[in-house]
Amino acid sequence: MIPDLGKYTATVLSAYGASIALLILLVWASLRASKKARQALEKVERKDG
Amino acid sequence: MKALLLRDLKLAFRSGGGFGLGLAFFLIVAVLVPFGVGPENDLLAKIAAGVLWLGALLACLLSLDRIFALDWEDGSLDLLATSPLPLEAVCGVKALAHWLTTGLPLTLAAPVLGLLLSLPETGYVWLVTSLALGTPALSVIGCFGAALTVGIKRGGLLLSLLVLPLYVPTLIFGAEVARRGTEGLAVSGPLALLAGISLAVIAVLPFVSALVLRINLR
Amino acid sequence: MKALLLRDLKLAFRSGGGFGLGLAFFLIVAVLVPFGVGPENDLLAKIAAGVLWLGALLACLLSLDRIFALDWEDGSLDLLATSPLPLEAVCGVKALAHWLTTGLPLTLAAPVLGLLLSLPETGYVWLVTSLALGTPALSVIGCFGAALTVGIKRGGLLLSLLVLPLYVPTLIFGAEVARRGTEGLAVSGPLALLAGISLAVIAVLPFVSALVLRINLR
Amino acid sequence: MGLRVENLSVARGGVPLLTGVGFDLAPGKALILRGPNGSGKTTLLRTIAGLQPLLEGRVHCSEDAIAYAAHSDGLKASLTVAENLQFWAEVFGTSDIDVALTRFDLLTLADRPAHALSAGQKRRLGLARLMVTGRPIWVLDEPTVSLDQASVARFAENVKTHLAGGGMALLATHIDLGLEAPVLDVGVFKADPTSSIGGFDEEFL
Amino acid sequence: MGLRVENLSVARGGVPLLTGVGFDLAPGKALILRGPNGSGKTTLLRTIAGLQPLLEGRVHCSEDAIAYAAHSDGLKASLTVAENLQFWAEVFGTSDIDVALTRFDLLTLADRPAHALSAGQKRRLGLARLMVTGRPIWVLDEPTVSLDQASVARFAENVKTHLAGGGMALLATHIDLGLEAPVLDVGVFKADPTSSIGGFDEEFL
Amino acid sequence: MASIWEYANPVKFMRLTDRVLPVVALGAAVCMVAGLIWGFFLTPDDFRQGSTVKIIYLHVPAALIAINAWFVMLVASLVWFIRRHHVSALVAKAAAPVGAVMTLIALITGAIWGEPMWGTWWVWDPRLTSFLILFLFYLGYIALWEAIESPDTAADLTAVLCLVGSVFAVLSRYAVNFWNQGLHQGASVLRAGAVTGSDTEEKVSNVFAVPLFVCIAGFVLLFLALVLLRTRTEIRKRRTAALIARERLV
Ligand code: HEM
Ligand SMILES: Nc1ncnc2c1ncn2[C@@H]1O[C@H](COP(=O)(O)OP(=O)(O)OP(=O)(O)O)[C@@H](O)[C@H]1O
Ligand SMILES: Nc1ncnc2c1ncn2[C@@H]1O[C@H](COP(=O)(O)OP(=O)(O)OP(=O)(O)O)[C@@H](O)[C@H]1O
Ligand SMILES: [Mg+2]
Ligand SMILES: [Mg+2]
Repeated sequence: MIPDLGKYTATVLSAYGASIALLILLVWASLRASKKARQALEKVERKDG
Repeated sequence: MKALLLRDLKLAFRSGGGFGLGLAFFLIVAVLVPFGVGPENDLLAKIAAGVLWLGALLACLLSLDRIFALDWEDGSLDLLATSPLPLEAVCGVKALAHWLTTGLPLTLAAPVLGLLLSLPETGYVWLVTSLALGTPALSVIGCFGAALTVGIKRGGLLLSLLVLPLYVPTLIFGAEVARRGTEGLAVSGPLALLAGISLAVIAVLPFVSALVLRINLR
Repeated sequence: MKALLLRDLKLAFRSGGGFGLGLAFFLIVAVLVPFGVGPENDLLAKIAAGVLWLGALLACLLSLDRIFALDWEDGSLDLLATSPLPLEAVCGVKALAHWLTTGLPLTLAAPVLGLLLSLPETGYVWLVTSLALGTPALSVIGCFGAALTVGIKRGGLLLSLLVLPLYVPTLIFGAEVARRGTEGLAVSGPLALLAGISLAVIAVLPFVSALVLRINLR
Repeated sequence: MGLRVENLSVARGGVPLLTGVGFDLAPGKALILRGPNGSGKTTLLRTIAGLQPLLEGRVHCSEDAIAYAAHSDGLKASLTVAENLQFWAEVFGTSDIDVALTRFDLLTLADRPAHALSAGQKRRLGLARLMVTGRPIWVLDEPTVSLDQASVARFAENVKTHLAGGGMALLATHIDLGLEAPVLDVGVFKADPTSSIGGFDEEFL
Repeated sequence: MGLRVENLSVARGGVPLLTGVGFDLAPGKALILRGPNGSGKTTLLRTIAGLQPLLEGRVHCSEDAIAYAAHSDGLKASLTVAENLQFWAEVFGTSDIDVALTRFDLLTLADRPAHALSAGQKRRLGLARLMVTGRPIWVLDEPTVSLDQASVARFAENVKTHLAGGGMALLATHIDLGLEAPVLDVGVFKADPTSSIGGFDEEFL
Repeated sequence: MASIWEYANPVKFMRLTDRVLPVVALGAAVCMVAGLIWGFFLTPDDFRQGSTVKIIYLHVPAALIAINAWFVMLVASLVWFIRRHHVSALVAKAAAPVGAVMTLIALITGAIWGEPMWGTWWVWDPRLTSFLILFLFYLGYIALWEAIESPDTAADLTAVLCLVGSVFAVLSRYAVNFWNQGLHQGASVLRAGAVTGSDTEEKVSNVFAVPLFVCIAGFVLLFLALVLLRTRTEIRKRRTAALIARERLV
């Protein structure tokens, strides 16, 4: 299913792999931080009434 | 002792200090070298191993004064000295914390910087091995230097001056391992000496540091 | 202002700080380089100019955190800020004091260390010229970095991280002058650029530093 | 001209601490600030000295009239007592340090480096700095910390002399200074948490 | 066992300050040291705590019995109040910091980083550390600096509780602590400059 | 029409982005997936570079964002300086890590690409070098934000650093150019000729260009989405801190 990349298979795949991994890491970290911040805020707001 | 180690690690992470920044300094030295000596890859390849060792050494050196100075300034060191922890353990733990926050990350980052300086492929494994063996010695020796200069306001540069000559043997053997490894020569000789230095230093110096610290505290 | 300059110089001399030790660090870096990269004279001659520039830069860098941190810690900076001295003058004077205690001695010592690294004869005059022109920029830029990180406990390494990218243009042109001079090529281009950077930076940055300091003090 | 504070609000770390602080300090007068730990005395004094921004209100006083002395004394450990004072004298454009040395009983210590002083001696030196500033308004944060009784009395004497010469003094303290001066309890200005002068982070509320 | 000091001579910077200091501190008792600035109280306390060598005489007390609190509190600015205390508790092998927090009224500040405390709050934290050391002899150098009256009273309460539990306290101070305890004036032990216990440089005299 | 500055108010900003963010995020996801799949699976190999040409779909957009994220920070810092809108300071803070990661991606893909093309992972080519310096600027900027406690002070200081840093970044660019003339491709994708196809010499053929533009759109949208998300996070953190502070007073 992966197209034939010729002798550069490793090169191209590692480039895609590394970049996509970094992008996913960034998105995941952003989402997690967002969730944490939202929960912390909700907790404080609930206490505040 | 565990408490002290954890606290030191926590402080290193939290105060935007130790950890990331030692690494950053290492990175920056590696980046600046080509600006100094010029961009030719051949020349860079030749000096890469040595320069990386030097960079690691300097990065270590820069973070040495955190080992005791902060605790001295805010009075914690006096309090630690009157606590049930033996000062030898304090020195050992402090050196360990220093290694964990500088030596270890430097060792792990070295291959990436090797890339930047076009280190030949044969060199990577020896560069990392020599750093892994050598940086603990750098931390322990540095801890001794820090103990010597504790109490001297802004002793940072004096500390460098005292410690650098002590670093020479480690540097010589460490860089030799990396250099010979890069050129494909036999490395067992300097490697054994490097390991020997590290072991000896780890076994002995914490006690000396504790002694020095005790003198400094009174 | 004169009082501040004299005090800073006095402190640098007396507390075993700035002056001698910046120099010593420079010396030690120059001495360690052959241990790192190996002792071949040809190789050393090629990298000598660049390495000396790098060493000077690092020696400068290491002493940057003294510029404001000490005054901040003991409360003098607050008192200076409420004194009749304008903060711009304080920043300028501090940068000047830093240059007098590091940049100037480094420039004067460079030829001696050139000897150690077998710098070719043609290189000396250009090395000294480029350092004389470049180190003031290093001090002024460093002073800006120090103002940014004042108040951050043990901000030394953060300071390095912030300042080093700012040092890149100065380093490139300075080392280029020294390198080209060594090889007997024309140097007027980079020399003019180096002087330009120094002048621009000296004219503008003290004001920015004062602004930053004011932000930090409140 | 004196010092007039009107409707001042101060904050620390984004938290409003005091609101509506107002007082007048005429030449020759002193005012003592009191209040429990953490009530905001230090913050108020720093704001008046211009070391931090205020939230609201105004501080009227002529420029360069205030000499501020904080918890820390700004001494250089490696300079001698006389050199430390001399430096500040030059910065403030005055020149005579002998009066200050005499008044704070530092003559015998004049050639001692500051790191070899005891806690109280350091404090005396820090206070002596005020006299060489030549400024009329002294803003002092717990000036008598670490001082023994004789030194406290001497300090009170010096403040009185300063006042007699038309100076002013604003002092925060927990202990008795032996000064006859009106006392202002900062507790009454405690900021109302629900008030809208939310300081820095108001927009986020 | 208590603390017994016999014929002690102490020096600072090579200069003998006090000679012939002697006193006994039995369990449950406190002793207050007084003396003008620079008379050597800090030096004496540091010597007793084992932080500097003595010239002459002896200090009898069981090992690891002394908890020392100096002018500076040994706080880490970036750790919270609770983390600071917890660290010392672990170092001294005790574990419960809640009592200390409660007694020094720090519960509401427990999660605040130490750099965001006021001077008095920092001091309270420094004193709370004593309680987690679990040690019987408290050696305190000007413990109530920067504390307001309520906090001084609370501190005195805590010292009394400590004494009631068989503890001891040796305090140097210039101000009234509200403690009923004998006072020792260190002035009477002032070293005679011509005496021969010249300490460090004796040989050169 | 209401002034755009209205949205500098955190509450209004939250309300607006509540609606905008999902749309942007969806667009980003669609474009990224479409562009990368198109580029990876459906484009032919280049006759000179072989299949490595596929790396362009990551490398070029990442490089573009890396530079433009710094511009965003610069503008946001200026707005904060001049108009003191907190949201713009937070936008600058939020954009930095995204820019840093994009720089890293450009560096990594470039290095991987360089190995077969130039026979080495890294050369001190001016463009590469200035990217490395840009990365250092990002690191310093982020570290400074992290190191300062008071958010107001941090915003001011990082804004100054961003301004001064920009000047020095441009200066470095020239210095580096002076120091070493390079191997790297000139910018041809964005040259008008490339788009219109009139510049036959250097144009990137349309087979590559169209998916590349989809990828660029995807990266831009992703950048926007991440910055909005992170700004919202920062605003919430600030609100939490403000509420806790208020509570402490009671
Ligand atoms: C590690 C190193 C590299 C870095 C930091 C880097 C950085 C950049 C940057 C900043 C751009 C600018 C985009 C623009 O201006 O439009 C770019 C474009 C580009 N790079 Fe790289 N690059 C690197 C390595 C490589 C390598 C090894 C190749 C392949 C041979 C390559 C091929 C390209 C191409 C084809 C473009 C598009 C140029 C255009 O047509 O606009 N890069 N790169
Ligand atoms: N960075 C900060 N963030 C939040 N609150 C802070 C910060 N710094 C200080 N505070 C709080 O602000 C309050 C005022 O502190 P301030 O130093 O002005 O008090 P003070 O009246 O001088 O007290 P003291 O008598 O103990 O010196 C204290 O409650 C303190 O905990
Ligand atoms: N390095 C030194 N060399 C010489 N004398 C010193 C040195 N350090 C301190 N002294 C002197 O030793 C004396 C005792 O100091 P110490 O700190 O013990 O006094 P103290 O009783 O604690 O005073 P205070 O009440 O002011 O804290 C002081 O007169 C001081 O000036
Ligand atoms: Mg206070
Ligand atoms: Mg004392």
